[in-house]
Amino acid sequence: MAQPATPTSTAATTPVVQMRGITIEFPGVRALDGVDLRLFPGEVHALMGENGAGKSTLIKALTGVYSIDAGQVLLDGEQVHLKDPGAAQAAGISTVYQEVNLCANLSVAENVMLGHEVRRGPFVDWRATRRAAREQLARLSLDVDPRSLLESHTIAVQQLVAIARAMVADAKVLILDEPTSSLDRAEVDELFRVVRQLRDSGVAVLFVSHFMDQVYAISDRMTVLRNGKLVEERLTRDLPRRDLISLMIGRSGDELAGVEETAKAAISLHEPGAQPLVSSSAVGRAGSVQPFDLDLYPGEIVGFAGLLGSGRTEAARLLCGADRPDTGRLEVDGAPARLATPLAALQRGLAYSTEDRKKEGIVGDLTVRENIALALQARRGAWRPIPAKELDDIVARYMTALNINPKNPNALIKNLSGGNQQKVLLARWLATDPRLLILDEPTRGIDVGAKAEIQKLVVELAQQGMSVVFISSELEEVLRLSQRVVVMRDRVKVAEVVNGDDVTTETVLATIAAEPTDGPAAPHTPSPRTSKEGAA
Amino acid sequence: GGSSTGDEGAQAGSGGDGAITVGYSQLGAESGWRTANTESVKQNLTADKGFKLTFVDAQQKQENQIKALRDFVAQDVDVIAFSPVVETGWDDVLQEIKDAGIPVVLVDRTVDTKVSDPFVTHIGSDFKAEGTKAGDWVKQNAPDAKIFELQGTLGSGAQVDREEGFDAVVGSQVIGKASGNFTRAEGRTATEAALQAYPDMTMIFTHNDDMGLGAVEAIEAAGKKPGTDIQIVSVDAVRDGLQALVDKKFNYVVECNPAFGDQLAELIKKVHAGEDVPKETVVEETTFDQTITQAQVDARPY
Amino acid sequence: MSATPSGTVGWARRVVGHTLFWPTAALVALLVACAVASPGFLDITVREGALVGQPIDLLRNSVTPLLLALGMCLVIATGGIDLSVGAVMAISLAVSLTYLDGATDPTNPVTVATAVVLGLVLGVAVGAFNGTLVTVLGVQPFIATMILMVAGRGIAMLITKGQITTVTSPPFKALGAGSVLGLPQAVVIGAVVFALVALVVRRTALGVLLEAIGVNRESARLSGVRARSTTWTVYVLAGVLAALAGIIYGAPTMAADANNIGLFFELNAIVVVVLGGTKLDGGRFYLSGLVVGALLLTTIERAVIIFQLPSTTTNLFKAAVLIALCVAASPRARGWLASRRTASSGPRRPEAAATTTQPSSSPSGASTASSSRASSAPPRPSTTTREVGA
Amino acid sequence: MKLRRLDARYLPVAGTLVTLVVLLVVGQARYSTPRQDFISMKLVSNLLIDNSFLLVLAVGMTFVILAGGIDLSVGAVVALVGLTVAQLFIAGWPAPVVVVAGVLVGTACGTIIGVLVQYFDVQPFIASLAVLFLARGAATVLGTRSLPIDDPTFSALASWSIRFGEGRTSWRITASILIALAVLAIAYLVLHHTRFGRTVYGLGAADRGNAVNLMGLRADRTRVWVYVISGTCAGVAGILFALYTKSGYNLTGVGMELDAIAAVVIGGTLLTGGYGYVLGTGAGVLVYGLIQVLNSREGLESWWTRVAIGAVLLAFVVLQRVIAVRRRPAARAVDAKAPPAPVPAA
Ligand SMILES: Nc1ncnc2c1ncn2[C@@H]1O[C@H](COP(=O)(O)OP(=O)(O)OP(=O)(O)O)[C@@H](O)[C@H]1O
Ligand SMILES: Nc1ncnc2c1ncn2[C@@H]1O[C@H](COP(=O)(O)OP(=O)(O)OP(=O)(O)O)[C@@H](O)[C@H]1O
Ligand SMILES: [Mg+2]
Ligand SMILES: [Mg+2]
Repeated sequence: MAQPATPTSTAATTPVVQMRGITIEFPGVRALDGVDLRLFPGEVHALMGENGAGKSTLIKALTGVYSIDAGQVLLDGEQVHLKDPGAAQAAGISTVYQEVNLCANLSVAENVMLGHEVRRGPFVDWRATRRAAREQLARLSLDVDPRSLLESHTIAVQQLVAIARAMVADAKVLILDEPTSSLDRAEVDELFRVVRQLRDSGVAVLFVSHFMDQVYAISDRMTVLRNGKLVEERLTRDLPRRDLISLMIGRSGDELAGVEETAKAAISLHEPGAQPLVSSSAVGRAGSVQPFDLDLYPGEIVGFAGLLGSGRTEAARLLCGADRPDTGRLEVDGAPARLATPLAALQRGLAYSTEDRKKEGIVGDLTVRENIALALQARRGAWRPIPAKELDDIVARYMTALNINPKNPNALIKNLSGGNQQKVLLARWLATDPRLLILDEPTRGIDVGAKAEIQKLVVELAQQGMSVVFISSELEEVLRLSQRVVVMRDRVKVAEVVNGDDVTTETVLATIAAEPTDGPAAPHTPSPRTSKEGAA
Repeated sequence: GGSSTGDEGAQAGSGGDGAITVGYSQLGAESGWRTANTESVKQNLTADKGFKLTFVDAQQKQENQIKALRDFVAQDVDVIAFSPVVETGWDDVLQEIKDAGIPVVLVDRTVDTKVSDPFVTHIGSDFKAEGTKAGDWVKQNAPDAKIFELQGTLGSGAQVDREEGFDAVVGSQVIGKASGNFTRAEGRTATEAALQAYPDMTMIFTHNDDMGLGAVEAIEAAGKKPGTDIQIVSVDAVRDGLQALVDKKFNYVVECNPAFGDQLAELIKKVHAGEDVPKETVVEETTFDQTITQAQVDARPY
Repeated sequence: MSATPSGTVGWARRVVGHTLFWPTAALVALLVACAVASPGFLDITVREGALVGQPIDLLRNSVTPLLLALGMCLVIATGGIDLSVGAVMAISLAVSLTYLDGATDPTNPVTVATAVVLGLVLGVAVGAFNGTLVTVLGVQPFIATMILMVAGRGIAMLITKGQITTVTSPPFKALGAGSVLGLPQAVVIGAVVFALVALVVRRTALGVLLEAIGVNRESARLSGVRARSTTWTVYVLAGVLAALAGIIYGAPTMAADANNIGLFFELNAIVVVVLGGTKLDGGRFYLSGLVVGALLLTTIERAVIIFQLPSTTTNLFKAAVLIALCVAASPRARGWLASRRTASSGPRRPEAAATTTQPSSSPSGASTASSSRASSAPPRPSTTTREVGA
Repeated sequence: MKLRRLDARYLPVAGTLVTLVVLLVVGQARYSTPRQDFISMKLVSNLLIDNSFLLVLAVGMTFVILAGGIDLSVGAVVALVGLTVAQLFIAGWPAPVVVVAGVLVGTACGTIIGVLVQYFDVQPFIASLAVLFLARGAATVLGTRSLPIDDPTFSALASWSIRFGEGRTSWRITASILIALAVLAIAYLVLHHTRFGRTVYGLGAADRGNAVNLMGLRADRTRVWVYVISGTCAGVAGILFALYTKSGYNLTGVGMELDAIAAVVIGGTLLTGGYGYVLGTGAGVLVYGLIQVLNSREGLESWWTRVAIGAVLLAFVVLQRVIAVRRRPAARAVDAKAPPAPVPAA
């Protein structure tokens, strides 16, 4: 039964889902243009494409979130009209959408089970429902109290809950739109284990991710989209990485490779005795981060490494006025600074790009142009509007530099694809010409091309003298870019290492895993290994 | 199923210090007239005059008033007085009061109830009579007038009764009506529009002075002379209204006297003492025409 | 849909798709109907150097709702609401008139100016109270401002001691009843204040920052916008404007009727804001729409009398117009309209149909605020992030 | 840990209960006489009788507010229902039919709002405001005079009660109390023990309930239903009000929607939707009623009453905020102790 899809086997069976000539148009954008998609039972099918290629839109077209302008959807060979997500679910299609779309104000159990809850008469049998929820969560090795409110959990847990929800129904088709963007390795492994199980039992899985490793690890077949059009459908094993990338971006993928090697070498460590731009001594905040020391120098990239929830975000927020520290001393340019608000930080040239772009980043109902201008304008104050001409230039410059799509500065940012939203946020901060740029998960949900572009940009900025803090859950990325790496565990800064050839993912993970503190705080670490070198 | 398991044992005359405890539920504070009335009641039911007054303003809500009355029963006051927001809907609470053996004095308006002997006595103005008085004056002095009627808040007692009383006499002469909600500003806007909509109007009957004063504004703004080009007949006789009469901007004002607190105090004393009182006590009210003098106006307390 | 609609059709669609199309159409229709029902309705004549006539009355009566709606609109833009404006009208008038009443010479311009300033200061105080509750304590705006909506009239009654204070002071009266350059003074004041606020909001970056706060407060804050102080200021501004509206509204009659002045005007103000095309959720706001909205509201109320309908039907009439406008402006109705016109291409979904009211030829060309609004996301999958002060 | 988290969720309601107790204690201390305690079954029964319609309105409002909407029409609907009932009785219809027709009038009003909100994308505030005008207007057209209701069946229902105790301390349970409590109980069951109820909460989540739709639940229908429920509750409240006053009157219930909203908020429900308990609403109504009782006992000037209600509202809201602010770091701390990453299930 556990056979990967082969051309012969799939030709024999009919696809569970067949989408033909799907076209969807939004005001000013044709998001999908005659796209075909086939999903066969018992395969994991990866949907690939750059940011804004139309992956999420295709998924939403299938599940009835958007109605289709042209084209057909066939389930088991029969044409169907799925008018809303409920209908799709009823037809056996379970979906995890890109942004976590659950009700934060309901309990975990409710989020997992609602729609499939155990009932006694007209009433929900909560006890049984909670038990069922716990079982579902256990399949993903997630042990949280089903009664607790969803919002009390981290994004990662919420994402796992969303996945658990999708797996409650005995679905024929499971759709996962970037399910792993907030997960760490161990969690991804858990997820893949379950996905393989499902596949082997005949479920068709549609998987979207920008992580190439994951895609190659899990998928049997791929469909590649570019600019809303179908490029190709191929078996994964017949499509080498490099070819896939060229299919996605429409040009040769070689140019992307360059960054990876050059990045680390391009920048040197700060001179000993140099004046730090920002210096924190014992800055901390009760209940969020233990006091930590850190110096940030111009022209240097500092990476933050740690597991999810290790306190990287919270530490960064203390450095830029987003949260107020309650202990310690912060110095900017050697002088004590009280950063009461983000504005105070911004005025000193410290910028922070948040990890939660939907809640704390984008201003959805405003245009791309206004979103780019926001921080710059805020710094100038309400009374000194940026002259239209100047703003046009800035907007045009960054939209080109970051390749923001669609190329319409007057599009509402909420209508952009996730990756493009991220780029707009980056543009917002770059427009303020900061001296320190803290990037919290800037590459989350960003396609390979854009990721490389952003990394390249970060290196360039540092070369021009900007101080950069780079926080990412992708350890490789952190190590590739940064000159120094701050390692965090359980809201404590446990180490600070100078990056070099001896520093690898393994050594950093070892540092994280070293001498776990007592109690349940021992984080689940991937393949625990003995630490070769202790925390520095 | 009736609810009249009476507790007849409830008695009167309980106040230890001899003061009569009175629960008074005023219907609201919606107009100058009403506040003057409240003032008068409070000035006459004071401790030195032998009363202990609990005064509750119902803010023009019947439910508030019912609550207040219930609460008076719970407090076991000696006498309950109230001016009802509406006529109907008092059966239950009046029955309760009756069961508790507390005498009721109705103020201002009367009630329409199935309870037998719901109240001991009623004191107040007769809104309908006010409308009739205004109508009579019109019939005699301006039988050809084409009348526009400025109504008070639709559904309020004063509006319903004054309109009924007035229309009964000269209803055929009324060419249009609009509500000004008893306020000057809305009286003005309504008149502005009416001047356009009813170009042949020669008289305005307004349900209170405030709206009449607003109408004066509108008429003057339209380049006409209030009192001459367009006559104004009003009800209330607050000082500003009478001043307009002196200034010949109003033509006739029917008084609606709010200052009957002294009469009320007397009544309550008698009721409490168990004396016989007439079922109806009509407040003395007059009418004014343009023969009024400035001195009379200046003497007006409200 | 790929075919470019011909020039005139595209233009017509853009007009119909404009947020102000339906309110304006309703206004014009009502005015015309009034003129038919009562000939001479639209006449304006000159008397004693001042313009008079029903249109002028309408303008003058629109000033109060306009001023209230102006403040309300900005508050709504920040994602809030101000229910206290009606009560503020009553308080400010009570303060001004009580002061005048106690003054030795109520006709003295200085005294009058002091009275007005006192009233406005009260507006500031109330606004500051609301703003503080909302921004510092984080109370939900609806409740925060409901406190003064309930208590405000009580406070006004305390000031007037429950009486309807009346004063005679020609200079004060002139604020609402006099005329300047042939126009009612109230209209001139209203126009000047409106222009001033509109200028400040739209010529500076304040407007966009307000919108940013209204759409996503936390994003705005993290981007360096002074979300708190800006929001606070807006409540203060709404308070001042309400106070001014109260003074202008009460000036012609000079009676501080604490119970009735401005009763339910907060609802009127909100209706004006909505008629003007601004959503109650915060974010995008349209000041020009307020003028249309205020005029429309005033005209509706007047039309009932002009049509010689009984007063009992005023509310029904209002409801009918309001519901008709809301339905006409809804994406669904626009979809129906568009699908009838483009019957051949026949878009099935309302979302897509709404699309066709846009000229699809130039995605970047249609860059006016309103058209980008019209082109906003389909209703169902909209992903507004809304931060409310809770 | 579980307990602490549960506590945090119930804190606003706990605040309401504390307020209730404080008010009762104050009342007991100030207004008890040797003859009679302030706190008594009579007080409770009076509170319930006097506020039964408000309770029903507030319950309906809780649905709407939980779903992230608002319904301003309910006060006007109460008036319309009252007049409809009165007119139908005058027209000689039998009592059961009239009562059902009255409730259905409310249902119809709610349905209009729901359809406007869900299918025409009108904002709840405006949709319900339009229906407010509609209902008030229709009531005014039905009559500006207060109409008495003297149908014998209806009167019998109005005066039906079970009495307890004798004389001064006697108290009773009336039909309106039973109806109001039944509505509350049904609402509780529906909100907390059915899929529909949880969907209502989901609609109030951030993103205007978009998530509910993506979760495959019936967001559209539920949203309409919420207003239908609120309208129906307003219909029931209209009947209760008619039972209370045995009359119909067009100016009934002016501003009653604000009373209902205030009661819901005092009961700990967040106006932005998604958080709250309908039982809290019950407590909120009692607090609201008690404030009025205390005010009238104190014999304050009417304007003081308003100021006092404002002040209590203020105090309550501030209290709620203080609790909420204190709660947030606690929640984070709780989470800190939970393992952030999965631990294999045993
Ligand atoms: N509601 C909408 N209104 C207008 N345009 C939209 C809307 N939703 C998506 N689009 C546009 O459709 C295109 C495809 O977006 P989609 O979200 O499907 O991309 P994606 O492939 O999922 O990208 P990512 O990898 O960044 O998630 C984008 O250009 C986007 O701007
Ligand atoms: N809103 C919140 N409510 C409760 N706890 C929170 C919240 N936000 C963060 N935390 C907790 O604070 C801890 C630190 O979170 P933080 O976001 O700083 O970690 P991180 O290393 O940046 O991880 P991530 O990659 O998830 O952002 C986490 O354990 C998390 O449980
Ligand atoms: Mg996507
Ligand atoms: Mg983080």
